[in-house]
Amino acid sequence: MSIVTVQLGQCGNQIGFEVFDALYTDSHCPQGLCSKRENEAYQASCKERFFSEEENGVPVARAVLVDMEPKVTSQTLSKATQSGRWKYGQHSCFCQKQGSGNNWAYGYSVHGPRHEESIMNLIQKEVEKCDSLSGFFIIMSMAGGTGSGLGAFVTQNLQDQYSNSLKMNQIIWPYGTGEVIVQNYNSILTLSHLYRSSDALLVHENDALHKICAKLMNIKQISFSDINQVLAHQLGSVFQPTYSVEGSCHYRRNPLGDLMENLVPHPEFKMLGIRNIPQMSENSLAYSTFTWAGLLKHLRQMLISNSKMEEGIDWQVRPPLPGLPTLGKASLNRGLHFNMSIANLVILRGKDVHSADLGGFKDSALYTSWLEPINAFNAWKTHRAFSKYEKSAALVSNSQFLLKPLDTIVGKAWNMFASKAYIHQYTKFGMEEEDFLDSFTLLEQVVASYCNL
Amino acid sequence: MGRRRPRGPRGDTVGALPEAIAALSQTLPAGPSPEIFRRAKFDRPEAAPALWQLLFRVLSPLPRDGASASPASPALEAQVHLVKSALRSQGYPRRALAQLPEDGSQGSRELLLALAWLLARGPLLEQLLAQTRVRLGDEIPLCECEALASAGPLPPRREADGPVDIRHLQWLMGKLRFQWRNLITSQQEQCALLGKIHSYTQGCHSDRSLGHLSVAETELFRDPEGGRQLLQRLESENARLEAALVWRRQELVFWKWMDTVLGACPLEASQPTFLPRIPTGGAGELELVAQELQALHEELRGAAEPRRAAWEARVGGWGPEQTAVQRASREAVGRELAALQRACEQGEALAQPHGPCRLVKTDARASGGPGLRAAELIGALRSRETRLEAVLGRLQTRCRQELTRLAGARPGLLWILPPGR
Amino acid sequence: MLPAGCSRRLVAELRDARDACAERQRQLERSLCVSRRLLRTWEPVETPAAEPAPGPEPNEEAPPPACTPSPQELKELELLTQALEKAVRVRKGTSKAGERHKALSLKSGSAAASATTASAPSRASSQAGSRASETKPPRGAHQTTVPARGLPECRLPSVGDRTHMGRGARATKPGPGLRDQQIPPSAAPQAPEAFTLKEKGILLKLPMAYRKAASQNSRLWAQFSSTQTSDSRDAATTAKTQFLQKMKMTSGWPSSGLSAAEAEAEVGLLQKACSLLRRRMEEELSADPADWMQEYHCLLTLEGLQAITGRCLHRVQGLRAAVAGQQLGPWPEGRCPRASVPCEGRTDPSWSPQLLLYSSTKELQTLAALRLRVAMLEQQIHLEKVLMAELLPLVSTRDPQGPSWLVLCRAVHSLLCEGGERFLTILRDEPAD
Amino acid sequence: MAQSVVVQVGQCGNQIGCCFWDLALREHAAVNQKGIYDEAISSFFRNVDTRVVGDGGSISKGKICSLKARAILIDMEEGVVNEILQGPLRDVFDSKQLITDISGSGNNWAVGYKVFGSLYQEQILEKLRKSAEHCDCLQCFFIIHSMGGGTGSGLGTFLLKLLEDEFPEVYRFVTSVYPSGEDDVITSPYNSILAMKELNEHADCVLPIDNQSLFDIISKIDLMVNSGKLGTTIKPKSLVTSSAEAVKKWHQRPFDAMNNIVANLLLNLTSSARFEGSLNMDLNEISMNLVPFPQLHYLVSSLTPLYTLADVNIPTRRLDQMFSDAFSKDHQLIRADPKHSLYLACALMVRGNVQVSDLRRNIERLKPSLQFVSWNQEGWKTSLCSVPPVGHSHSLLALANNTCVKPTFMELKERFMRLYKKKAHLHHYLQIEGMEESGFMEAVSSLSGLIEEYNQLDATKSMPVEDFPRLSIAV
Repeated sequence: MSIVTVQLGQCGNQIGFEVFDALYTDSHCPQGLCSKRENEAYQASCKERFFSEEENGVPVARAVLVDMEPKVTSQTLSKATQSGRWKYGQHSCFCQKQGSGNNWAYGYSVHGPRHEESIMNLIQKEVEKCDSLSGFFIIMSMAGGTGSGLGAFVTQNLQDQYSNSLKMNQIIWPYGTGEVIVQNYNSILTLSHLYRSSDALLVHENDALHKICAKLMNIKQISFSDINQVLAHQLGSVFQPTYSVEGSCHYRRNPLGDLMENLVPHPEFKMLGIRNIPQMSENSLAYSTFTWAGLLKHLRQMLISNSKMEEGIDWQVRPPLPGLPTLGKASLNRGLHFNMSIANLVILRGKDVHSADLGGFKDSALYTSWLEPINAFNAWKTHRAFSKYEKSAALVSNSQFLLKPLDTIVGKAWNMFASKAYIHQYTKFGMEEEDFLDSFTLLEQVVASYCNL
Repeated sequence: MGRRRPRGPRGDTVGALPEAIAALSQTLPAGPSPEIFRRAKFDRPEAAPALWQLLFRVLSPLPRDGASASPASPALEAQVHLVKSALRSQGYPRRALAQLPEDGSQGSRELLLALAWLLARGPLLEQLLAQTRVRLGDEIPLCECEALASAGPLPPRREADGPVDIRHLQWLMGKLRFQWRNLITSQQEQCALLGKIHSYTQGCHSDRSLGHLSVAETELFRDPEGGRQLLQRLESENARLEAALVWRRQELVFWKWMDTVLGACPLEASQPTFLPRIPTGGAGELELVAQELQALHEELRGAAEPRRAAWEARVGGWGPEQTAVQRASREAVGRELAALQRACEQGEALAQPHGPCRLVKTDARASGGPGLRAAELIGALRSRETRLEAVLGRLQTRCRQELTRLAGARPGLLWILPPGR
Repeated sequence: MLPAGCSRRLVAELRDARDACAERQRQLERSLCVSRRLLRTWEPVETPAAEPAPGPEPNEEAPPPACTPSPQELKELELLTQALEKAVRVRKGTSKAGERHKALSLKSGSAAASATTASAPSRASSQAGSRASETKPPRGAHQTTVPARGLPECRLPSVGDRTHMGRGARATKPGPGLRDQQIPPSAAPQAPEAFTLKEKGILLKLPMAYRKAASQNSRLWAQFSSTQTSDSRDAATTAKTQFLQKMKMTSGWPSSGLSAAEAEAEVGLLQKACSLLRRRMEEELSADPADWMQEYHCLLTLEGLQAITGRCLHRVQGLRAAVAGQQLGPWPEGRCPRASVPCEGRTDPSWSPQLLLYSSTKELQTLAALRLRVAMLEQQIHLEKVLMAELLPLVSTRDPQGPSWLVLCRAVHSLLCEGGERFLTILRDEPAD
Repeated sequence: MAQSVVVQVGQCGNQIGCCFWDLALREHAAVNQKGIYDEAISSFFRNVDTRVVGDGGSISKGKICSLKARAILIDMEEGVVNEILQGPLRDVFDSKQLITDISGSGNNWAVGYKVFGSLYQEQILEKLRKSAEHCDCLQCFFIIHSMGGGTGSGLGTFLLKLLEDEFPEVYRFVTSVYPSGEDDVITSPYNSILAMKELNEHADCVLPIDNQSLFDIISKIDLMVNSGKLGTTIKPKSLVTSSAEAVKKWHQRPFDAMNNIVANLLLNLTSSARFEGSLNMDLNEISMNLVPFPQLHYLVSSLTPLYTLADVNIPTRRLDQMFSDAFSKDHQLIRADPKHSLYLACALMVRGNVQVSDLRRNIERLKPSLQFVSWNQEGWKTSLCSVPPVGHSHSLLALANNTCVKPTFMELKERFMRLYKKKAHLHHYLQIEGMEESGFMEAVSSLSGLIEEYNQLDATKSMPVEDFPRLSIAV
C-alpha cells in the first residue's frame, strides 16, 4: 500500500526532500545485514510505499509539492533531480508567486480556496498512480502561513474527499523562542483545525531536533538541513518496512493503518512523538557496540522521563506507585515529572531482533489507568538493519510528552489574544475573534484531557 | 450422467437403507462411516466420539474461506460443550442429550437423534454443501445477511474483568473505526487487482459467458500444486453432490429407520418444563425494537389523526360517485398493505437478491446477456445507504436532545459543541 | 467508571464488532496475497519450495515471499531451458508439413513421472517442479495436451518468446486460430525469462481436467437445486415432519415454547418490519397529495401502517412474555453461536452463483465500497442502540453534581452523538477577573 | 516570484533611489553571473527588448537584454532627476517613468499634497498602473521620501492614499528620512507632522531614518579611516561606492555615503525575498510579524557590520559581535536606544554563511539584556538568506518595533508646537486651497495618539509579567 506525501511551504518541502532521500538511501544501502533476497523484498516494500516507477526506471517520489512562492520548490525539485537516484514527478509541483506571509488566515482563507482545485487535482493524479492508497503524509510547519494555514485547509479537503484514507500530519513544532512572532497564533489555529480533520499529528519539535544535532551528532554549526536529516531519519525508522504480525516473513502492508489503530483511536488524544536510539555521528559509531537490553532500557527511560534523546536522561524518574491519584495540571511545572503514556509503539530493527525483551514497555505502571498494556503497547520488528546502525530502536508514543509545550503555546497565544495584539492581521482575511476562541477552547480541552489521564 | 444408479422401488428394497446411510455419510462433511450409524442405533459408546465431532462440524459456523484454514479442532470436551449449547439455543427438545457426560464417551443414540432432528428441521445438507462449496469464481455476496455482526468461530470468551472507564470504550470504538477504514482500503485494492487480473486474462475462459479467468483459476497456473488440490476439492465436492442426490432419492427409508431408533428410546418422563434461555443480548434487542415500534406508532398516530379529522369534516354530503371512488381507493390500499403485512410477518426481503455472485468484467458497450448489472446494484445500495444514514442520524439526534435536556441540570457551564460538519 | 455489568456488555459488543472486522480483514488479506502474487512477475519455473505458504510462520528469520531464485536455481533453470530447446528443435524438424501441437507444461514433480522428464534429468532430481516438453500425437486426439489430470496446461513459453510472440508468430498468423495456437518455441536461446500476467495472461488456457470437473460441478448443482422442489420429495417431507412431532412428544416439550434461535429470529423480523414500516411512512409523508383522492389514499395508508405497527407491538408483547417465562434448564451455560445462517444457506432457486457484470474497476470499487459501507452502517446502528440502551440511563440517573457526571456526559456525547469522532468541551462560565 | 515597485519622491527620495538602483544592479550582477533574467532580478527589474517599440517588449525569460528599473521617479523640480538621466544609470529608466515639474514645492507640505497632488493625480495613477501591469505579481510599493521638505513629504504622502485606494492588496513600505534637529528647512516640523498623519493612516510599514544618525555613522567611519587604524583600508570593490573615485567623492559628497546606507537597508530588507535561503522571509512577513497593532508600524532598523559596509576593511570580528552591534545605540538608523526601551517585536534578517544554530545562540545570549512586552516575550522573527552582500561574508539587518521611536516623535511634536504656538509661517499653508487650520490640529492629535500608544506600552515595562486567566475547562 502506498502513502502519498503532500509537502507544504518552505519547511514542508525542505523536509520532504530529506525524508525521501533518507528512505531511498536506506533501502538501497547494500549492507542491511540480511540476505540479498530479504534486502530486495525490503526495497520493494519501501518502494511500493513511497515511490512510483517511471519508464526509465528512476523512482519517483509519491509526493506533491505545494508552496505559495517558487524559490523553495524549484530548489527542492532540482536537488532531487541532481541526486540522480530518485526524483519528483514532472507535474507534481504547485507554486505561486507570493507567500502567505506567516499569516495563517491568508493561507487558509485566501490561498486555500483560491487554489483548491489545482492542488486537489495534483493530489488526485498522484493517488491514481497507487494500486492501493493507504493514506497521506502532510508535512508542514505549524508556525508559518503556507504550511500551517494552507496545510490545514488541504488536510480538511483530504478529509472530505478521501474520508477513508488515513491522514497523518507531520507537524514541525517551532522553536520555543522565535522563528515567527505570530507562531503561537498560527500554531493554535493549525492544531485546532487538524484536530478536527486529521487522524494523527506526528509532532517534530525543532528544539529537540536541534539538541540532537548538537549533542548526539556533534555538529558545530547546525543548519536546517542537519535538523531535517535527523527528522527524516526518525520518520524512516518508523515507516520503513517491518514484519507484519502474523507472518514474520511478510512485510507489513499498511503501517499507517496499523499505527493509527494502535495509537490514536481516541479523538482527544492525537498527538504523537518519536524517539530514537541510537543516534550518533559516524565517527562515534565506529567505537560503539549495542545490546538490545541496553538500548531498550535507555529508550524506556527516555519515555518515562520525557527526554528526547539519549543524552541527559533523568534516571531518577520512576513510574508512580499504583493507586495514586493523577496529579493534574498542578504537576505540569514541576521538574521531576513522570511522563504517562496512553499508548506506545516500539520499532526494532537489526540483528537478533527476536531476542529483544520488551517487558519494560509492557509494564502497566507506564500507562493510563484506563488502558491495559495489551491494548496500549505494540512492537514491530525486522532484522534488516536501518541506516548505519546494526541495531536500532524507535518509539512512537502517544503520551503527555507534548503537554508542556502545548500548554505554553496556548498560554502565550492567549496572552497575546487578551491584548488583542496582531488580531487585525487575521481579521483582515475574514477570520473572527470567535474562530480564535473556538481554537482556544478545543486546545484547552486537549490540554486538560492529557493532564487528567 | 452415466453414473446414475438404477432407481429401485422407492425405499423398500433391502439395500436401500445402507445406500441411504452411505449417501448421507458421504454428503456430510467428514461424515463418519455408515457403520457408526448402525452402532449408534444400539447406543454403542465407541460410536459417540465420531458423532460428537460430526455434530460439532455441523453446528459450528465455518469460516467463509473454509478450505484454506481448517484450524485444529478443539478438544473433544469443548466440542461436546459447544454442541450442547448450540442445540439448546436452537430448541432441541430432548433432555437426555444435555445430561450426557461431558467427556464425550457416551450417548451415540442420542446424538444420532440430534443429527436426525437437525436434518429434519431444515435444509441442513444444502446449507452445509453451500457453505463448503469450492469457490471457483471471484465472488461477491449480494446481500449483507451475514453483515459484519456475525461472528466467525467463537474464540473462548475473555470477558472483561470488571468496570471500565468510559474512555476505554471510546478507545475501542476508535479502533473499530480505523478497522473499518483499513478494511475499505484493502477492499479497494482487492477490487483494483481483480480488475487487472480479469482484463489480463480476457478471453481465456472456455465458458464464453465468463470470458476471463478468476483468481482461483489463474492461480492454477501460478501454483500447479495448489491447482491440483483445487481440482481434488472440486472432484470431492462433485462426489458429495452425487451422494446428496442419492440421499434425496433414498432418504425416506432413512426416516423410517429413524422412527425405529426413536422407538427404541425410553420415553422421557414428564418433566418440569424448561425453556431455553434467551441470551441477554436478544432481550436487549427486543426492548430496542419495542421502543422503536412504539415511537413509530406514536408518529403514525400523530400524522393520521389530524388528517382523519380534516377528512371527516370535508366529506359531509358526498354523493354516490365519490363514495365509489372512495371504495376503490380503500381496496387498492388494502391490497398494498396486505403485502406489507406479509413482508412484516415473514421477513421476506423485498425483491432483494441474495446469494453469491460471480464477478464478470464485461465491455460496457456489450449489453444483454444473463446476469445482474453492477450499476443497478449500486443504485439499490445507495438508497439503502441513505436510509441507514437517516436511521443513524435519527438516533444521534435523539441522543443529542436527551443530553441537552440533562445538561440543563448543571447551570453555570458552557457546552461548546464541535463545529458542525 | 462504568458499572461492571454495563462495562462487560459494552466491551463484549465492541469486541464482537472488532472481531468480525478483523476476520473480514484476514479473509481479504488472504485473497489479496494471492492476487498480488499473480500480478507480480512470474518466474519461468515454479519453485514451490521457495514460496512459503501465506500464514503464520514460526520462524522469524524465514525469507520473505518475494523471492528471486538463488544462483543455484538459476543455473539449473538454464540447463533445463537448453534441454528444452534442443527437444523443440528436434520436433520442429519433424513436423514441418502438418501442424503439430507442442506444449510446454508446468507441472509438479509428483506427477512428472509420466512426462518426458528425461530431457531434464538434472532438474527432476533436484527440484519439485519441472518443465518438460512433450510430443503429442499429430492429430485426432484432443487438442489440449494435459499429461496427467489435474495438471494445468500452460501455454506459457518462457524462452525468448517475448519477441517471437509479439512480432513473429502473432503478426504472421492472425485470425481465430491464434488463440488455440500453441506458441512456437523460440529458436533463439536466451536466459529463461520472467513474465507478468499483463504480458502473457491472454495466453493462458484452462486445463481439460479442470474444465471437465468444473462443468460437471455446475451441472450437479443445477440438478441438485432442481430436485429440491420436485413432488417426489413430498413423502420425505411428511416423514420428517412426523419424525419431529414424535420427537417432541416423547420429550415432553411444551407446545408453546420458543427457542433462543427462534426468539432471535423473531426479533430480527421485527426489526426489519420496523424499518420497512418507517420507510413506507416517510414515503407517504414526503409525498404531496395533489387532489382529494390522493389525500384519501394517504390517510388510509397511514392508518393502515398504524394498524400493522400495532400488530407488531402485539408480537413484541408475546415475545416478551415468552422471554419472561423462561427458566433455566439443565443445559450448559455459555455463549452460543449466532443461529442466523448466512444467506448461502437459504434455499435459493439457483445454487450456482449468478453472474454479476461490471464494466470498470471503478464501478467494482464503488459497488464493493457501498456494500461495506452498508454493512458498517448496520453495525454502527446496532452499536449505537446498544450504547444508548446502556449509557443514557446512566447519565440520567447519576447525580449531576457528582464528580464524574460531566466526564461521563462528554464521553457519552462523543460516543452517541458524534460517532466517537469528535468531542465537546465544557467550560466554566465564570467572569474573567 | 513577486515584484516590487519603488516610488522615489522628491530630492532626497530620488537621491537614495539612485543609490539603490546602482547597488541593486551590482548585487544582481555579482550573484547572477550567467546573465540570465531570473526570478530574483525580476523582483526589481523588467527585462526589455529595446528593439521592440512601445511597451510590448517585456521578456519574461532568457538572456538579459536591457534591464529597466521598476521605479517611478517623482520630483517637482528637475535637477536631481535630470542628473540621474544623464548619469550612468540613465539606461535603467525611461521617460515614461518620470513625473517632474519645474516649480518645486517650496518646502511646503500643502503645496506637495494639495496642489501637486490634485494636479498630478491622474498622471501618477497612470504610471502606477503601467508599472503594475508589468508585474505578474505586484507585492509591494517602496516609497522613498523625506519628511522635512515639500515634495517628498507632501506629494509622497498624497501618493500613499492614492496607492491604498488603487492597490489595496499591495503593501506600502515607506522609507522616511526625518529631519535632524538643526535642519535648515524652517517649516520641516510642520511638514513632518502633517506627513506623519498620513503615514499613520495609510502606510503598512514605515522605516524611519534620521539624517543625524546617518551622519554620525559616516563621521565615525571617516574618523576610523583617517586615523589610519591598523588594517583599515577602503575596499576597492565593495557596494557602497558608486565609482572608483570613491574616496575622493566621499569627502566631497557626504550625502552619497549616507544615502548608500539607506539603499543598503532596502537591499537587505528584500534580499531574503529575492534570494534563496534556508529560512526565507517574504516582504509580507515583515508587517505580519512586526506590526501588532495597525498604527504601531514604525520599525527601527540597524545594519551590521556597518563599518565594513561602508567600504572600510577592518579585520573581521567574531560573528557574534555582529549580533551584539545590531542592538547597540550607534548602529541604529535613527537616534534611538532600543536596548533600554520596550520591544514589541524584533526581526533579524541574516545574510551569508550563517546557520540557524548561530541565530539561536545569539538570541539566547542577547535576550536577557532586552525587554519585550509581556504578551510577546519571544517576539523574534528570523530569516536566513544564503547570498551575502557583495564583498562581505555576512550581514545582519535588525528591525525593531520598539518604543524607542517615541522620543523622535515627541521631539518632532515639541518643535512643531514651538512654531505652531507662534502661528509662524502658518499662512503659507493656509493660503493653499483646501488647507485649513483644523488639518494641523488633526495631524498633531494623530501624532499625540501615537505617542500615547507608546506611552501605554512603556507603562507596562515596570509591571511584572503576568498571565491572563485562561479559559477554565470543567472536565
